[in-house]
Amino acid sequence: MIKSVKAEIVENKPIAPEFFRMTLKAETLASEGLPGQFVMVKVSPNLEPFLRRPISLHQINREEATVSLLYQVVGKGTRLMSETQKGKVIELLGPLGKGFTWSDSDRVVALVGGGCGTAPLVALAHSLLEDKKEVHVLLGAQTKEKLVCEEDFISMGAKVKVATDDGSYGHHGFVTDLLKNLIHDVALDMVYSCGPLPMTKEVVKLTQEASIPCQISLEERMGCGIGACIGCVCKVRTKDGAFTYKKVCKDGPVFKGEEVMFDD
Amino acid sequence: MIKSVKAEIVENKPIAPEFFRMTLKAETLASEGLPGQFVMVKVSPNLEPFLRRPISLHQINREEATVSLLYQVVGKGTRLMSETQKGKVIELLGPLGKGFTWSDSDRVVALVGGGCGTAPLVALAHSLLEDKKEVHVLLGAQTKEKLVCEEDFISMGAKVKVATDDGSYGHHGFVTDLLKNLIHDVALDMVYSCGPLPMTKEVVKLTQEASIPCQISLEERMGCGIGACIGCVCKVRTKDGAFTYKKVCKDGPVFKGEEVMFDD
Amino acid sequence: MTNLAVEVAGIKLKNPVLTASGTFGFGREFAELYDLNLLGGVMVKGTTLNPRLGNPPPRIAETPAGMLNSVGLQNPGVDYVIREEIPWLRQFDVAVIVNVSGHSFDEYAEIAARLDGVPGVDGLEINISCPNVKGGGMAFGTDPKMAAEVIKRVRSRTQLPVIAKLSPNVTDITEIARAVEAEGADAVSLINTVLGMAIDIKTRRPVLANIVGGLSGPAIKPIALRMVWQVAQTVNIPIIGMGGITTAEDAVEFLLAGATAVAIGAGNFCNPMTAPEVIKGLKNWLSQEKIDDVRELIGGLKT
Amino acid sequence: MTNLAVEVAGIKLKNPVLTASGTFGFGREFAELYDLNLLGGVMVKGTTLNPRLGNPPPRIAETPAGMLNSVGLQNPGVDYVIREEIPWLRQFDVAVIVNVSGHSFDEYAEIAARLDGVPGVDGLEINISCPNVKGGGMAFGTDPKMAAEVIKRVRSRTQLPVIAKLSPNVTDITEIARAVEAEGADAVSLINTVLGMAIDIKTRRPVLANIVGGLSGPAIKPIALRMVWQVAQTVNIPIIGMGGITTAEDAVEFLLAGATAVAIGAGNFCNPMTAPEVIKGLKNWLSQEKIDDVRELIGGLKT
Ligand SMILES: Cc1cc2nc3c(=O)[nH]c(=O)nc-3n(C[C@H](O)[C@H](O)[C@H](O)COP(=O)(O)OP(=O)(O)OC[C@H]3O[C@@H](n4cnc5c(N)ncnc54)[C@H](O)[C@@H]3O)c2cc1C
Ligand SMILES: Cc1cc2nc3c(=O)[nH]c(=O)nc-3n(C[C@H](O)[C@H](O)[C@H](O)COP(=O)(O)OP(=O)(O)OC[C@H]3O[C@@H](n4cnc5c(N)ncnc54)[C@H](O)[C@@H]3O)c2cc1C
Ligand SMILES: Cc1cc2nc3c(=O)[nH]c(=O)nc-3n(C[C@H](O)[C@H](O)[C@H](O)COP(=O)(O)O)c2cc1C
Ligand SMILES: Cc1cc2nc3c(=O)[nH]c(=O)nc-3n(C[C@H](O)[C@H](O)[C@H](O)COP(=O)(O)O)c2cc1C
Ligand code: FES
Ligand code: FES
Repeated sequence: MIKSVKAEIVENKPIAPEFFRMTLKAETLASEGLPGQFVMVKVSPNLEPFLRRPISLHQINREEATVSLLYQVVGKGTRLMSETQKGKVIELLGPLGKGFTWSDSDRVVALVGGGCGTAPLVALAHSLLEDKKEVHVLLGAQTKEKLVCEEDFISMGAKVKVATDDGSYGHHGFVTDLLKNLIHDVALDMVYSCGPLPMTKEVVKLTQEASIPCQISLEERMGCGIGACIGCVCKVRTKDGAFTYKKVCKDGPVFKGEEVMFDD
Repeated sequence: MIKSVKAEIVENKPIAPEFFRMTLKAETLASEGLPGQFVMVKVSPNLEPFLRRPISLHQINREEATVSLLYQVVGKGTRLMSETQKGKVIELLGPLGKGFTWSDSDRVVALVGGGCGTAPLVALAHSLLEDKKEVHVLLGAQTKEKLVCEEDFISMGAKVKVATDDGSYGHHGFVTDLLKNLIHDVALDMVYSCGPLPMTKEVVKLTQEASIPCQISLEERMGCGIGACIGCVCKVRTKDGAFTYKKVCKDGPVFKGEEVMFDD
Repeated sequence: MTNLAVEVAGIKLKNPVLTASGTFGFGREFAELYDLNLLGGVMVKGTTLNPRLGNPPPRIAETPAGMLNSVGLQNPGVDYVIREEIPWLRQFDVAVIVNVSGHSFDEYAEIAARLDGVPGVDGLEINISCPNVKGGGMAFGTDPKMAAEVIKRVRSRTQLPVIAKLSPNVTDITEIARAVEAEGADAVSLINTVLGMAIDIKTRRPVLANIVGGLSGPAIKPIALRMVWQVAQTVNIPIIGMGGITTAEDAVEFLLAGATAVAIGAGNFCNPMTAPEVIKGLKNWLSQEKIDDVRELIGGLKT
Repeated sequence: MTNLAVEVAGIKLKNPVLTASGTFGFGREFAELYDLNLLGGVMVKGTTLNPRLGNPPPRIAETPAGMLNSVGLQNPGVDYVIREEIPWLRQFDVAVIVNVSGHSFDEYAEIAARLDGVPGVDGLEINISCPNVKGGGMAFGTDPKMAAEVIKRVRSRTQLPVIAKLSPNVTDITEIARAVEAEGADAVSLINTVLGMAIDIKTRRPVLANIVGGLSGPAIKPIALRMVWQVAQTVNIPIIGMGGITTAEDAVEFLLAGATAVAIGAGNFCNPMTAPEVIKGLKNWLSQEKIDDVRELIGGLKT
């Protein structure tokens, strides 16, 4: 059930260069939110900027009735978020969209995260580990200092590997190199992916080659965030080989790897 | 010399319901600003609201290199000003316009202020008293609690009388009633006025009847505040009995009472 | 008791606040957020004869105090709307106005005919102003002769109230308004979006895949208000005003300018509770101003 | 060294940033704030044959991310401008473009003739788009025949570069652009303000005494960009782009859309240092992007 909520900021602080974590007191989001779902955040009390910003649920803490958002400051909306003080009340809409799914038969899974795409994987890993899956986490970052959440995954009990573009930490290269190796080494039942588009495409390619099902979380510019404006579509294959447009906000943001059609 | 200045807020606090006083560290404004001049205040770091707000210099403290603004919260611009924290740096343009003037021969003067029009009269009274004038101050307010600056005038050594619309303090009625009496009782060399338009018109009428020169400070909606857009005009009589438009921001905001033409 | 009810083109609205076409889907999503019975009316997504895919993404760009969209009329087609959406909307006590978009005179007429007599449809809003479809849409709304012809054809195929939705992308909107009035439009709604563009300087590409899109939101409110006022001076049929409304005060401005009702478009995005908040705010404002009938405001601008 | 210099209609600009007519007076006020030599050019206030009083106040209204003005061409007349303002502006090494406004074909032609050969005048911007004067102004710019006629008459009376300033309040701006190009306009500038309105609900009156006014500022940037892009696809003469520019990034968007130079209008009000900051920002952005000539950007949009 989507709700328009006002939530107090319990904490909002930098965790790496450009990256902030904001924790909010928000009962319905904490009790109803699922990994892979997101919220639309009103980043300013006035008309500028005009639209809300979609941000994934990063941590869902039912006991404390809080959720956290992990966001990268890339423009004025996220900058305004980063400047909002603890104690302030902000408006959110959520939980939105369809999150990641898993079944009892999935036993060994891999989570592939790039940049701020790592955010929703933390909530996902948490749930998967609660369900006693074997969770491999592959993280990509530009450079060591922009790597986020490694500790979170490790302390939960996930098996973490890291790649950095500049080689400052872990594997020197792409996170998808790690996935290639992992597919080779371990029999995976499912791969979950969230990150920049080139990474997502490569994950889809690798998993398809290996015939492993995969779920990808997509991003698109959003108007409403709830499925009303049809602003945020992605191309999805239809049976007849053609395509249709599905709403990232409502039919996604998580899609099956094989259904999405990427333009090149 | 007009300057674009960034000034730190030294203090910003409520002094009466709806009224705030903001003190700014601003060397050039403090050293060059004159009573009756104003500044254009950028009330928000982004585009909303778009225009700056004209606010009069309320106190000019050369020694401490500060100026104060006294403003009433009437809309979103002034609300944003009131929410800006001490320590923040805001952008201002000033000092702007032509202020109040006086000559050696003016010995006994009256200052008539209504509502937030009282603001610039504090700086004016200060200068006039330094110049050893006998200063009568007549203040009008809706109600006792919205009366501002009475103490400031008294402690400077001005003779203060008050009128409130609801009779909760001082004379029950208009501040212009007090002016009528003062004109009757004291030989005034000059009357200075700043307040709502109906008050200003009445001050002009009373002083003209008594042949006392008068200076009035006008308000108009402003674009640039410096004379470039010709957005802020008022009607001024020309010799041939017709009128021309003068700029409130540059030719004013202080005008001679007799030169301004009011539409009814 | 303050009266909020108004009537537009024979359609009774319990209050003058509707939701604008294309910003509210068919109401299902917002029904999760608040009771649709609160609304004066719902103007559903632009509906074409056959299903349409719309334009490629990105379809949304944010602009100062507004947004661009180039959705391009993605919709499931009129038959689906009649079968699946209208029956669902009927459960609410709210006026349902179907936004009709076409590529040809015949298409407009055919859609109107199919919707005629469908239970739960209270009126048709004829979208002759969509800037987001090539070779059609807006072209109908920028030429008075073509606009008149669309309304004439639609008029002859339906008993339903016909509301012509006007484009702001014209030299003289009153000319178009007069033309559609002459052909029997029962009301006009305005404005549709203003054609605009945004560029991503990093990629040196337009932000929208469609290059241009329709500007909406508070940025266009002054344009919309001016056009509502101009049209109100010109025609005798009622006006549904829209363009940048986000508050009750905005709605009052449109009513004073001459609108009988107003619609909330992009305002539904910046705050999904905008429509009910505008209705509540309007009620409060009226009672605070001691006005006991909202209709007193309509065209009440003193000039 | 990054090259910032461009040429528009034969006028050499040391950088592509000008100040827009009506927002900068004749430069005197801003000269107190910064060195006018920094600018590429100054487009002075709309100048008529005789002095004009303009419209009654209030003339300014704030709107979301923008403003309305209804100044209505208050100016001291062309002879005063030639005698008092141009000689003062000549002290700066900056292109001076005089904005010419008229009520009749003859008035436009006569002003152009008087300015012809005046030392210090580098070009004429023919304002056929002022929305704030009745029975004239915008009417010339919304009809291609009248627009062409104004340019033709002006062209025959001056050797100076002629820049036609186009109105956005038209169905098809490319039609007007083609018409003025055909009559010998050396460049076009666009956009002038968009006709708009604001209402004070407390008094139930329009905020502006003139009822309607011209909308400018960031709110109209998407409209301006779209029009610059459309016109750039249509004509072969250079474009001076304007409408809502407040940052170097905005300026780059206009250049990519096809403008050879840009002008800052209402942006001068929200921050009086906008023009020099845009110039500095542009320089920094170019060197950061390793572009050594600003002209590489012009029309560089990839579609
Ligand atoms: C379902 C979903 C979940 C997301 N979750 C997260 C998250 O958990 N953490 C996080 O840091 N970011 C997340 N994002 C991306 C985030 O929404 C954008 O970074 C943010 O909206 C940018 O706003 P801004 O005002 O700071 O930047 P802007 O100034 O608007 O733009 C800066 C850059 O961000 C890009 N951008 C703008 N809007 C979007 C958008 N809707 N989607 C993708 N890119 C955009 C633009 O292309 C531009 O290059 C998510 C996006 C979606 C669609
Ligand atoms: C030269 C000058 C000096 C001023 N000095 C002071 C001062 O010292 N203290 C103070 O409290 N106020 C002063 N004002 C008035 C002040 O500028 C306005 O109250 C302020 O701009 C309102 O901004 P806002 O966003 O809060 O209100 P808005 O939401 O913009 O408007 C709220 C109300 O204020 C009125 N208003 C808006 N702009 C102006 C304006 N430029 N002039 C007059 N009324 C306006 C509107 O009509 C409206 O009813 C001065 C005005 C001028 C022209
Ligand atoms: C995302 C989006 C989709 C729209 N789709 C339609 C449509 O299908 N048919 C139509 O007539 N108008 C459509 N419009 C225009 C709106 O109904 C409205 O006329 C316009 O947005 C101005 O109002 P606003 O500023 O409140 O949004 C759409 C607007 C938006 C923002
Ligand atoms: C207060 C004001 C006065 C203006 N006067 C003129 C004018 O005299 N002649 C003219 O051609 N344009 C005039 N304009 C239009 C601007 O030059 C410019 O085309 C328009 O404002 C769009 O740019 P902007 O959004 O950067 O302001 C005026 C604009 C403003 C805001
Ligand atoms: S953002 Fe509106 S449908 Fe997805
Ligand atoms: S505000 Fe621009 S001239 Fe006065």
